[in-house]
Amino acid sequence: MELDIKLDKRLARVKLISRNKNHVVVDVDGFAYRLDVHMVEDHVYSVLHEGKSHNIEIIPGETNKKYFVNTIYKNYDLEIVDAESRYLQNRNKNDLNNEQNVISTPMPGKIVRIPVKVGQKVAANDTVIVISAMKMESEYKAGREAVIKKIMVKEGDTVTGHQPLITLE
Amino acid sequence: MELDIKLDKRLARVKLISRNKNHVVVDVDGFAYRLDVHMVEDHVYSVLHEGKSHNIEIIPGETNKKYFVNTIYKNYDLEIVDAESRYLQNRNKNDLNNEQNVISTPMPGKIVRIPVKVGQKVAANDTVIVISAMKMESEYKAGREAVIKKIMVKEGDTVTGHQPLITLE
Amino acid sequence: MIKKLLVANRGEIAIRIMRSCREMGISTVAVYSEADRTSMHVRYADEAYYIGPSPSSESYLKMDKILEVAKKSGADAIHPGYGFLSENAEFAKQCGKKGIIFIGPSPHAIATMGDKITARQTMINAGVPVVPGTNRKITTDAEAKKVMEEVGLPLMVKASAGGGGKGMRLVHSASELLNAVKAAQSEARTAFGDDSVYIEKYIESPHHIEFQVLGDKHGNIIHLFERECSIQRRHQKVIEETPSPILTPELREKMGRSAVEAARSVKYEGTGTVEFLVDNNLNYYFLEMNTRLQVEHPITERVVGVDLVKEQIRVANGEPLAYKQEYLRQLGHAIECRIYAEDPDNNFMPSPGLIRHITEPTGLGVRTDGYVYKGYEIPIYYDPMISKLIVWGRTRAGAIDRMKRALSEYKISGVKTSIRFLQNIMNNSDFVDGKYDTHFIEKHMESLMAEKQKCDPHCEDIAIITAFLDYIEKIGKSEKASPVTPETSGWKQYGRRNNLSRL
Amino acid sequence: MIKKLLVANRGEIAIRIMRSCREMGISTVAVYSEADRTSMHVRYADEAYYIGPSPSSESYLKMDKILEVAKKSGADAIHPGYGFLSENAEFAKQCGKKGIIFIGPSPHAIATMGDKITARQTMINAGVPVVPGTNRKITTDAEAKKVMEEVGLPLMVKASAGGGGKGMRLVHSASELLNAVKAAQSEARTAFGDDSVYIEKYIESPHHIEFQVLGDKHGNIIHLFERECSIQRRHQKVIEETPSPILTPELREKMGRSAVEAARSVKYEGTGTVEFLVDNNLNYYFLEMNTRLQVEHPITERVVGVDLVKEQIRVANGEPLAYKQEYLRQLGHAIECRIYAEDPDNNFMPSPGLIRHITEPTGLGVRTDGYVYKGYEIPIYYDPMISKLIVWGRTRAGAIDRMKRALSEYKISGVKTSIRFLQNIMNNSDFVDGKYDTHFIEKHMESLMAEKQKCDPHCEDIAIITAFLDYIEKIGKSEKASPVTPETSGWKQYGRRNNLSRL
Repeated sequence: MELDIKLDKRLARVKLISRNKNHVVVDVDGFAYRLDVHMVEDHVYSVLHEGKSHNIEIIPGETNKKYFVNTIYKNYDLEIVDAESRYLQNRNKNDLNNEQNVISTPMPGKIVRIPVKVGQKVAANDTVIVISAMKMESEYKAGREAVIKKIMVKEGDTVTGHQPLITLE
Repeated sequence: MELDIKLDKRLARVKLISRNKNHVVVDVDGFAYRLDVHMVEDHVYSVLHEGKSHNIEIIPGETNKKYFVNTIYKNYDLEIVDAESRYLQNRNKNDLNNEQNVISTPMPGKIVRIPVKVGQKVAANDTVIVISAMKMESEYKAGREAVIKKIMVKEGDTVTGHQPLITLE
Repeated sequence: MIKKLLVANRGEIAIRIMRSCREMGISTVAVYSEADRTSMHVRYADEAYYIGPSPSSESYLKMDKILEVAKKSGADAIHPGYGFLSENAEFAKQCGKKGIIFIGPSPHAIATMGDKITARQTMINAGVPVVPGTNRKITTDAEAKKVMEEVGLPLMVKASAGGGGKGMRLVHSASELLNAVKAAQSEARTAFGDDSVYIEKYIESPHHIEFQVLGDKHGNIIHLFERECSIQRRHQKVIEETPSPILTPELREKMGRSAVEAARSVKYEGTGTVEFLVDNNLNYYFLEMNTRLQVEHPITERVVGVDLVKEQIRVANGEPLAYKQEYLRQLGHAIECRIYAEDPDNNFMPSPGLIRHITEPTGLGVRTDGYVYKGYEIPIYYDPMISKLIVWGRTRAGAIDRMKRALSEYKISGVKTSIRFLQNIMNNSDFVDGKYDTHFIEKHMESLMAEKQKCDPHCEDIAIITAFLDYIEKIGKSEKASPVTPETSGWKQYGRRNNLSRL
Repeated sequence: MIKKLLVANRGEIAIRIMRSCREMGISTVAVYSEADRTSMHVRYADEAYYIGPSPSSESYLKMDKILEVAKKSGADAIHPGYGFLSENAEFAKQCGKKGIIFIGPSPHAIATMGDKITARQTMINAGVPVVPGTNRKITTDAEAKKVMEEVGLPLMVKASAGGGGKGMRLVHSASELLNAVKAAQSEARTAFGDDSVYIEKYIESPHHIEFQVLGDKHGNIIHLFERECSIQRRHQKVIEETPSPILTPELREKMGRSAVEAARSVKYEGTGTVEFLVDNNLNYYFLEMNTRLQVEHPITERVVGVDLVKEQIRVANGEPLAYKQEYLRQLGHAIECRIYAEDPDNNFMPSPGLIRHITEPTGLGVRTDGYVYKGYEIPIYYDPMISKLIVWGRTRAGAIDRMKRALSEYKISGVKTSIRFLQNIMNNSDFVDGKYDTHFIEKHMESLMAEKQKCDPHCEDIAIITAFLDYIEKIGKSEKASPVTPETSGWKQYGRRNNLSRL
């Protein structure tokens, strides 16, 4: 088993060399690790490596291949990169501009105001939507001059994180 | 939906009258309850009944139909009694003597000593097996005069709870 | 004697209040909004009643609805916690009218302290030092200019009804004055429906130090020493400690007396907090009085050894104070960190969501006051505070060591939290030396945001491997790929075991 | 200066020690047996090494293996915790030989106190009162009879090497004497490989009260007051508190001086505990000295305000004591309950197994020292203690109220626990009045086993309904059966949400 794995911006090549129950030997970019790995709680692993005790949390992300990884020092975004995801990535390159045309929010919240209408022309930095969460309002602005193409939500709606809200043209 | 449910020694008849999302009306032995029920954690329910807030833990038991139920005041053994379990119960009645012939332990542990052999005659209260757990040894005794029929474990074995250890004849 | 108490609040403070009730044998009534049915305060209470939709304005701020529940459930008293209706004089009055004990001071005390101009005048009459400035509402340009000449520059224009940093303007030069007054008035009108503003001297590098006071119905008022609350971000407290690293015994005694005078001027009953600004020369000025239990009350509880909620209830029952000023001592040092669901890397944007996993620190000298649990979804409607972490040490250095240990044990996943940011504050040398004022976070922001501890050379690789193993297990390729095939998949034993129907 | 410390123990005490190390910036090394790979002390430590199969005799008692790990990992010191090798003079000696600091007293102090006949003689020489009896090993029948005549009946025959109630016989009448001596000798030979026994007067209705002592390498020895440990079941402590409800200030001072003398007689270094029996007339007698950290040390930490593990490490570093006797005070009252995995309804049979769910109490005045977590399987090989629950209150009554509150919040499922039994003790009027001796549990067993709190009329039905709903949801019959079909199954929203791959 051999996979490419993206950790934040780093791309690593990972290969399973051997496994005997909880003892594994795995190669990362040419360096072989002998580890003793136990899942101790939901999503939490205890890993021993040359005596050092590591606690690593592997939280499922948006897709089957995405994770949030927490070590004691740092949190990472991690993605498994296989043939399928490479294909999708290539395909998406063409849609990249499209993605920049979608305004979405990283956090769940409630739509407070939408000061624009479909077909309206907006300048760069114009506020197009205001979302409130936890007593704080955040304004989302257009990244460039554009025309409002579609508004998928209305004032008062509750939205989840990463949900597309408005598309620009 | 209507079921018989055994709570410790009590047998109750339970019927679902209506349900609207988390709001249910359920009849227990002729008394109708309107409840607001939410599973808040694995196996833990928050139930509101006429303003009273109940926290009830429903732990899966040995079979699909058995539970351990914890309320703030008391712990119960609970069993769903349906046609299938009634049939099994009837069938088991014939095996009842058999069940008394099996010596098992309620707790996991390690077999310390088996002072008897297959074919050996034992008197009531003779120790047939000694099991240790957590620095404490427990002796299990024959309930009556009998002959040792089968010994399923050996000294040094680790056993789980409720595992049959020795059968008598 | 109060037998049943309704807590008109949610989150950690509702549970904290119910804990003291349970210890006193008082039964508890929770109220909850739509978003809060599965919130811990509903589960913790003896009774719980629905009061309305999720926005506070339709639930936790609905006086009539809450009073109706109090009547229906037979509660003798209402504890408002902090925030929501806790400093609403009208609500206190309504409680009185319905024959329900409001756990807090009189409506008069709330109203007096709620209006800053009135509070300033009351303090001046009581002989408590206030920040130089005017005690009247500014109505004309001429008046504004006259006050400016008296107090000098820089100065602050402040809304009388203000709070939370709203309706405030800092004026550095004379030319900014009139615009600042107009802007503050306009903001105050929008935010509070009252455009009264006044002018105060701007205190540079101030320390925010507050005194806990406690009064009874018999005219006894004591203080329980200070809390240093200068570690703030945008006027929100982040870390509090007691004793203050800058107070001398003499100043402590003097400020304590002023705090008691401030409380006495409004015949204060129950727990309250007198906030002061202290400048670099250790001059102190009355800032405002909070007529309720304060978020950071636990650090006082720890070093003075009292249960402030129990004292509130005893006072409300008409009992005289059990403590005399001369017997109270501060023993050791306590620090509180507020743990927020927010993303420090993303401009501290709030981070509501589902708690995937939580491990709270415990052991010697550690207290957590929280309310979330594994599987709980933090709603978008309320304050982002998840919990308060309070530690005690015999010395300040010992308390900082313990706080670092406790923060390192605190694991919350599913939402972003401020834990790492707090760790960086604990490691900041100015903080460790006790040399800070309210500009601390602003001043050190860059270094507080930086990654402080590094993965050792291998720890990043090990994180990658663990995810790799999780993934191949998930897609079921682990056994096939492995030359040595185990009978059972080892590292997921845990998950499998938990799925067994057999216990 | 100790930089890296190996903890030769497991469970709660290993973690408790590592917490203090982390606060002191000392890195920690765990050792673990086969059964303990997923135990919390392995997860908490900076490093962890396997030392052998699950039985203690093949792992936690293996001196050579543990010393080898200490060498390999570069640890400067070993903390033995309690139990296992903590009172093994040979191990302390071996550490010294390998140049590793043993956190504890000298091998001489351990050996002297480990042999009860030697300890008795040492105490008599130091002027510390001991239970009347002989100070020599009983070798002949004539000698046994002679001692019986001197001390009178009833009397106790005790093994010199004894501990944990083994090798002890109570003698009521002269005719039982010789058989009792033989039985005790035989039991002692089997249990300890040493058949030395001696005879003591039997103290009726005794209180078990112990004093915490602390000594340094410079000859300073202080005591940190008493712990009342009379709530015992079969010689095992169940609940401890401090201050003792029966001690007077005069007696406390006198016993404290005796405790310090006892420690001084063996040039004691580090933390130790001098156990006394106190009779109904408040006469006190030296019972034994435990030359290690005691399970119940946290109640002393709370009322005296010290971290005993840190003091152990400081003493081992050669630092003089930071405390002087005359400045130490007991502030308030602390109680500890030991939470065991055992089934009180089934003759307190141990209950190892998988932790399905755990919620630990927290908030003001509550400390838990534990080690289990959700999904952890308590092994069959070791002590059944899950955790210690320690509370503090300004008064004894306040501490009892808080303990009741904390016990009511403590939820552990999957294994049986002693929590309800402890609740019944807290509600027992003799306990509440502080009127108890070591016979308390025996005397009240019937009422302590009884169900104290009842379900209200409906609560049993509601439990039935909840299981009913869980079952019909499980078998998927809920929607069909319901006249009003919801779009989503409401009450299981939690479970479903957690299974989503999308966060």
